[in-house]
Amino acid sequence: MTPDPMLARNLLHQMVRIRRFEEKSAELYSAGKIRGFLHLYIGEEAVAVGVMQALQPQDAVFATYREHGHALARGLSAGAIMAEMYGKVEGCSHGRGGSMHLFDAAAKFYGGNAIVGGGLPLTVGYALAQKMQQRSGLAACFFGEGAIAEGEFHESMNLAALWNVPALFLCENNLYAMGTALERSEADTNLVEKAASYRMAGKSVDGMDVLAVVEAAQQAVQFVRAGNGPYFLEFRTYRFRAHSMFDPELYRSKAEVERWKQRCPIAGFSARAISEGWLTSETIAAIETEVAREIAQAVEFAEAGTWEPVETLTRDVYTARTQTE
Amino acid sequence: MTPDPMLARNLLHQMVRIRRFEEKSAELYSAGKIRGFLHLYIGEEAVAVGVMQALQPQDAVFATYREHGHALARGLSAGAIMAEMYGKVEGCSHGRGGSMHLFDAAAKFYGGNAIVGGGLPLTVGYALAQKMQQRSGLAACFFGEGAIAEGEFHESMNLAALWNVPALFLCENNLYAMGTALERSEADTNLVEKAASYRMAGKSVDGMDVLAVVEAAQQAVQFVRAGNGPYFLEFRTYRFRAHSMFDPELYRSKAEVERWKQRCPIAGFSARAISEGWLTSETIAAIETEVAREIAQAVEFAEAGTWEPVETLTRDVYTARTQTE
Amino acid sequence: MNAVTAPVVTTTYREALRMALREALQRDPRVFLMGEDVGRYGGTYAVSKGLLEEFGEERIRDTPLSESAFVGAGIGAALNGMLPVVEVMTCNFSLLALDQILNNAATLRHMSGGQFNIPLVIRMATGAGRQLAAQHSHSFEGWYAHIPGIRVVTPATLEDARGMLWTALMDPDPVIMFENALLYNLEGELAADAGAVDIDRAAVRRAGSDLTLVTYGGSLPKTLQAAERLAAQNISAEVIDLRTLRPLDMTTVLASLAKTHRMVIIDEGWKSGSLAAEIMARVMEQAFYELDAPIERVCSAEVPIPYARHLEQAAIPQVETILAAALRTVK
Amino acid sequence: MNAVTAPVVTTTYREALRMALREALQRDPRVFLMGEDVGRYGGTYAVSKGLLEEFGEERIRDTPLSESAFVGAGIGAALNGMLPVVEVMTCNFSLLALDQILNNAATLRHMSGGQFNIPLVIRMATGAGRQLAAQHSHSFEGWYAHIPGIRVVTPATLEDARGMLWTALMDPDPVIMFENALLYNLEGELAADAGAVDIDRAAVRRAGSDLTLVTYGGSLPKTLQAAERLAAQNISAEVIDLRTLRPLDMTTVLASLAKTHRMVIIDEGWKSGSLAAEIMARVMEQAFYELDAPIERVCSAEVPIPYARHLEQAAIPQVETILAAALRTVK
Ligand SMILES: Cc1ncc(C[n+]2csc(CCOP(=O)(O)OP(=O)(O)O)c2C)c(N)n1
Ligand SMILES: Cc1ncc(C[n+]2csc(CCOP(=O)(O)OP(=O)(O)O)c2C)c(N)n1
Ligand SMILES: [Mg+2]
Ligand SMILES: [Mg+2]
Repeated sequence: MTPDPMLARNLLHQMVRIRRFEEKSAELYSAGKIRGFLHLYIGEEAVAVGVMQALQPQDAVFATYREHGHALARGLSAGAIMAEMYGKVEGCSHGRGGSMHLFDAAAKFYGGNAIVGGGLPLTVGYALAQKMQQRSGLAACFFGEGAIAEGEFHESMNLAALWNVPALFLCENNLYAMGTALERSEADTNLVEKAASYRMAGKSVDGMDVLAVVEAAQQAVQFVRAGNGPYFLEFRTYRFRAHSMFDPELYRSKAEVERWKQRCPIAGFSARAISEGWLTSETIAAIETEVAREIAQAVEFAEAGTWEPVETLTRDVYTARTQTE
Repeated sequence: MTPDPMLARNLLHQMVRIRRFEEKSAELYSAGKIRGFLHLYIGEEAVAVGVMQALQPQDAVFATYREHGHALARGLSAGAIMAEMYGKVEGCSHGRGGSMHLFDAAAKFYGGNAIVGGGLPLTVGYALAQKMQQRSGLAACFFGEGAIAEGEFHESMNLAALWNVPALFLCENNLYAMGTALERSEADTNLVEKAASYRMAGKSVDGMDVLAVVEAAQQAVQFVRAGNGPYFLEFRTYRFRAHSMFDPELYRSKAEVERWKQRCPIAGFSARAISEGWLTSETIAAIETEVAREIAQAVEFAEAGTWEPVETLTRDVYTARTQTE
Repeated sequence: MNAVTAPVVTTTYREALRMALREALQRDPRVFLMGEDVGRYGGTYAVSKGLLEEFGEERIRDTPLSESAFVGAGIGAALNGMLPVVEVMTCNFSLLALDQILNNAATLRHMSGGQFNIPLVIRMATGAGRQLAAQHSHSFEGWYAHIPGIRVVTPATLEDARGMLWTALMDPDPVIMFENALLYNLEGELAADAGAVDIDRAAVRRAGSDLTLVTYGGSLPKTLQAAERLAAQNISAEVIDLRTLRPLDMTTVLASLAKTHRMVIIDEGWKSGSLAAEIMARVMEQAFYELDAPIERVCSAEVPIPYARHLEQAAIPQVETILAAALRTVK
Repeated sequence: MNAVTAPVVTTTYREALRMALREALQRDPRVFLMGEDVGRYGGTYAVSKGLLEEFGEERIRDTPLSESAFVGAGIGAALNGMLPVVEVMTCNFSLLALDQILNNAATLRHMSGGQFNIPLVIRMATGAGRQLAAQHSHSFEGWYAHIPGIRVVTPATLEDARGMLWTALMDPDPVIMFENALLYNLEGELAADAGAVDIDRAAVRRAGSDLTLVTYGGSLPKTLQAAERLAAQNISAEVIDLRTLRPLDMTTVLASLAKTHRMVIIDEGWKSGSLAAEIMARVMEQAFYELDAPIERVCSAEVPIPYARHLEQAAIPQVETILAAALRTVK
């Protein structure tokens, strides 16, 4: 596909936003401002950005613990996400969730699930409810290729296909689940075939090419919106960083990482955008400036945020009426 | 295949043994001698009998709650099974298990699992241990088609294929899981395809034809023994009776049941054996007499059995040394 | 007496549950029932028999055998405006869905900083007594009561079988309803106009002054029988039906203890780590000096439930064992 | 003193666990380790780092993400002559395997009338304190201790990290070992010849006479600190490390209580239905008249663990809260 300049700018902007936000997060993690587990999405930006491009506000999004990119691309403010990772009340989960549990009801962003595969059944049920209520939005669920070995993946695929619900299954195949390579975890590494074994339509896409992602996502969304049932997309991608901040990366070679870095979705798209005349290098520089400002503001916002008083510790376990215990 | 008279006699004998044993069990259930859940295998006898024909003593067998047929065909004594269903100490599980939990260490009969799908991971682990210890036997697991929707089925298939363990997956597709028809529970009802999605070899077999079962099972066993990894067999079969003794059978028509009864594996094989000259009607009558005697003795054995004293209630929760709590 | 007596109907616990389901389905289009064999089969315990014909297969939804996914789907549907009633055939199979229940249903509200509600009801059968052996006889209601973020209710009477479901559905948070399978055939009278009941308070099912018997669910009938036998010995036992195991209504329990100063707790869970232990702990914390004798508990033996009838019966609370504990307590 | 001191090495809890694994693997060819990322990745908590290189991928077996199947496979392998050590990364994910653990590992022996043993060890990390939030911070060891048919152990010291594994492997029944993740970096000295330890008895980690502090696992260091602070106030606290949560060694607990007559229990599980409640119940049953004051418990608040550090810390036992409870008890 050929993007118009506006789209091209937007796609690059979102990808850069994610990249810089995460680079900053890594820095703040080292500085001890962010704690817990931090899973970076660097290298995979094209997937979240391309898919979100195809989604509408009435759609719902379910994601994993590696979800900064999805949250940002979905439109959550960088400040609310950063404040969340600081553990501040102003965070998008009020400081209760942290990096792995970003939520935003207004954006229909349903987390932030740190149990591998755990968001899949939720997605099926959400989509079922859409269908039962004859609403038009679909439910989109991101998950890693590691989730495919989990029984829950299969149960969910079957239910979704059997009930023909408006769900979009978005598998981010970055080749590794922590240190376990796909071919060491799946007897058959053809993931679209798995979907096919539930008679679910599906496609494998180059996840390093944001335009390919947009195109595939738009087709899939159209398919689902037309009432044809769920759709499965595999995105072939790669994480450039460690699994989390604790990972010594014993399981893959530096050479492999370098090879994939050559396919950086941001560098690649920037170069192409310039050579095709979609964007100028001035525009790209402007994006960087804009993003730098946004992220600086996000950090400021998080720094200025407040701590919840310890007295409300057991808040939001139950809704107010049953808060009595 | 053409069976020699000995084999023909043996196959028929085993099938009749199961049929009569279960008819008697149903009677004893109504009389209140047997309690709990009782799941009859009537109509499906060809599967257990045909498969057991292909197995050897060094192989292990895992089964479900519908396992009288498997236990009998594997060589457990009718008396020990009947006594188990009476709840007597002389039962094959010492009265602790009942109909759904028949076990026999000597016969390598590992139950008797009443959690749908629950025996599948055990089978994979057992087979893995065979491989690691370089032993020749395989692990065979019977389960219903209902188990295929469970995540555990998929996790187990993947592990078995990935690790290339000597396991035989024996799916008894009797079209219903309680009242749920296969096409109402699987988005894709082609079960061999499921195995294929793990690159596991598989085949679908007429489970009402004991010779077809023997043949397919022998080929599958040979395949596994040769170190080619696991094998999946689907047996198309039907239960003539209700799911359990409580089932009003609202979900299927009498006509459908009648159609399948026309394909009764015992009547069918008997007729063919006579017409092909493998067996005479005298032999068949002799089998019935023999079986009637065995079952009468089994009931006598169960009736004469003893009750475990209540004092040993907490026995066998832990092995003796930790029995202290 | 002169009071106008409301008309009553003779019914069963099973039918009372079905009435509650039917009413909820009629009353609110957001309600739907989903689970294994709730439709065509008519429900394993025939609770939902006839509902498929009345409400259709969208709302009486048979599921494949996939506990984790359909419970999770219930959570997802509850997140999205529906009021699902998910039936897990028996609590024994609910372990397959426990990740969804604990890590999602019970935590999503909290993890999101209170942004989401999950008005989900999960129904499951529980309990031993029908010779179904080790994998079909667990009593997990007390164990589930350990989990913050969910409510656990245990209807033990026709009124509660009839009335708890609607209240549970109106609860903005997930509620797990444990139905002791031995109660399904319980027969009795129920007001023709019986409806929703509160689920916040325990109930005094029998007033008494010498000791307090605390129980819930399937053990209530046995406990009431034991109280009857104690009365014959001139011992007046108060019987409390907890009704809700989480949160516990300690106010009612302690009010009774303040009268009787002696207590026996009857609970079908395994003894170690039982709900009974929790009540003992709370009494120790909140009313230690009220106790004239140590509290006794009658629980299940530390054994997977055996098949043989005499062993099964010996493994779970019985009128005789309740009686014996009560007598030790008042001695 | 004149006794010959055995040579000691400085090591960590993590290394002690690794030594134990290595020794078991060397000692018995039936032993193998299996779980997510135990091999190439080196173990999530680096416990098994280097073992793949030493023992090969047959015996240090990376598994796909499929908790139910690989735990179940461990049970099957244990049924068939092996001595598997299955690592479930953290107890939070073990819910996905709970059906296998409870309905198979804990019951097969009983259901079969004692025909089978399952000499399986399942290791899992447990506990909060690292800001991992609600789905990664559960403490389920006390909850698991409810299940008959399994043994639950909680090494809290270098000796136990080094010594419990072999004993657990020699146990003919399934043993679940909970390793509090905060302990992995614990440093200290360990006898160079340290080896297997018994797992039947609780240990008195500090002798005292005024009150008894009962704890286990990750709360032991905090409890010892609290005891130290109490000593500064001339209050002599005895500290008991339960070590095994099922079966409970009540003998050691009650012997201490007979001296002190006062007790505080520190347990990182959620308070309602906690292991602490069980101990309180047993004391009430077995030694009620020994108590000079009600037992106090310091547990986790009834909340999925929050991410923010100050809230997380407020949710779990702390030296200060232990101290306060102890002071209330001796007052
Ligand atoms: C049920 C469960 N098991 C294990 C883990 C630990 N864990 C966290 S992320 C991860 C790898 C997941 O890989 P993948 O699904 O490919 O996603 P990626 O991290 O590559 O984006 C594992 C094993 C978990 N969070 N949940
Ligand atoms: C995990 C689990 N869920 C539900 C049940 C209840 N149940 C027992 S048998 C059965 C149907 C199983 O059907 P299938 O696997 O086809 O075996 P069949 O009974 O037809 O032989 C169900 C739902 C169970 N035992 N275990
Ligand atoms: Mg991955
Ligand atoms: Mg079936």
